[in-house]
Amino acid sequence: MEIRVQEAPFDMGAEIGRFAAGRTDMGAIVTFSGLVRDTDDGLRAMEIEHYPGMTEKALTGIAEEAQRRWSLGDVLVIHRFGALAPGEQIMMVATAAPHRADAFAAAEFLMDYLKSRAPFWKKETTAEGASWVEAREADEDALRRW
Amino acid sequence: MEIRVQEAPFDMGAEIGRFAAGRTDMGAIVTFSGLVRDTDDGLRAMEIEHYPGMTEKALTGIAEEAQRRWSLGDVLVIHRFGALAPGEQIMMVATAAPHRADAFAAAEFLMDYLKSRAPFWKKETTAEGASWVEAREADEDALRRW
Amino acid sequence: MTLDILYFAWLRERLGLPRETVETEAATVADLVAQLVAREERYAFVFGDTTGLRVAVDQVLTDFDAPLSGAREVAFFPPMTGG
Amino acid sequence: MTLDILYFAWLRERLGLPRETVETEAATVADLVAQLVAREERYAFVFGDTTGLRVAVDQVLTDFDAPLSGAREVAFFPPMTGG
Repeated sequence: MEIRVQEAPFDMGAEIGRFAAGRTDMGAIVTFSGLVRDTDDGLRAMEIEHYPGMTEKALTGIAEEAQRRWSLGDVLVIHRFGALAPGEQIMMVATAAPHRADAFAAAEFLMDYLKSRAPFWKKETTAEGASWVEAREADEDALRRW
Repeated sequence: MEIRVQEAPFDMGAEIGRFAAGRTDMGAIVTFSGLVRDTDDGLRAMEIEHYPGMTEKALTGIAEEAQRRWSLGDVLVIHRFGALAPGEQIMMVATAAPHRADAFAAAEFLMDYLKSRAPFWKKETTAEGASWVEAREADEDALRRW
Repeated sequence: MTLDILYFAWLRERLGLPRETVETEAATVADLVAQLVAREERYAFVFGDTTGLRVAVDQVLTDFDAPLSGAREVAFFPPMTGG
Repeated sequence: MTLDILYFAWLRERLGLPRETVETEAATVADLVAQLVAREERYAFVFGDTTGLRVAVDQVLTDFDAPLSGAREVAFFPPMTGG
């Protein structure tokens, strides 16, 4: 299990290649990555704030819960903070499992919990000015399925 | 949309890096990759047979159906045939979407249909000899949820 | 009508051939199977129980009741195991 | 009891400070909030409606009824928007 909270960009392809390399006991690898999306009013920049210390604890707790619930070989979580430009990678999760259903379910679980339970906050700057992204009710609802 | 059926190995990390590069309109990328898994009785080799011509048509049809059902920016499917060793990558799918729910659902749909509706057959060679992998009822059942 | 018939996976191995060309007036896939089975013992073995088999006509998955008029290629194989 | 209090996102911006240290005998998070609100106008604004806020005690997410005995760090913030 690997949890990284970092300001620096990461190379998603390289991370996934490394995560998948040399596994002969896992049949399935699922990855999710979140990218900074351009908004309709022209996103200029995104700033991600987090709670150092709690962030790592929260992500570790979520990953451990995923490992309890599904038969997983490994879990990787990388989440950035600081200033990001449109198209940049914000974060990624990867799960390795003997079977695909476990790998998919665990990756979706990680994302749903990470979204609403890990202490990150996004601030977007557009031509209209800067504003904090509001949490979506759908994200809170998504937790109820687990 | 890109569909590739090939004998040659592929570099999953490089493929995903390329698939994700330069997208500013997509917030979510989900990938699945299937690896040759060592079995309990010691897998020595896997051979994948396919139906040239129909394979490409079937995969294209499945990918087009995914694009009709969900709001997707792009779909990538790569599937190998021929001889593979334990740990090697058999195939991968990638989906890009504005929102993560669409990217996840489409990737799972692609996998469920690809498993049971694309003309590939796996043959495993172990210390016990060679045998064709049997389709699992669970894989057929998985189609019913869509 | 001239049909290319293709076999995959264990069907190909059991029959000892990946494809053959036949002249037939079979109206449906099931008729074609009946003709093949009547022809040689090895076909009877392979097609003994078609419930576990799949068929594609002109590279589109279909079923054993499917009509063959206008068809050029019929393929028989076990359930797929890709992914 | 000495508590470090941390604020994040728009709470931090509205209060104009990321953290502060307070001496308090508050028994619960809600008691602590009441003390802060009584202290200065800007706290009243930020904590006017706590239903939209989240709180962590010693870096574990909890609720406003949570006891503070033994606590060293309390953080207030809006709903998270990671991922």
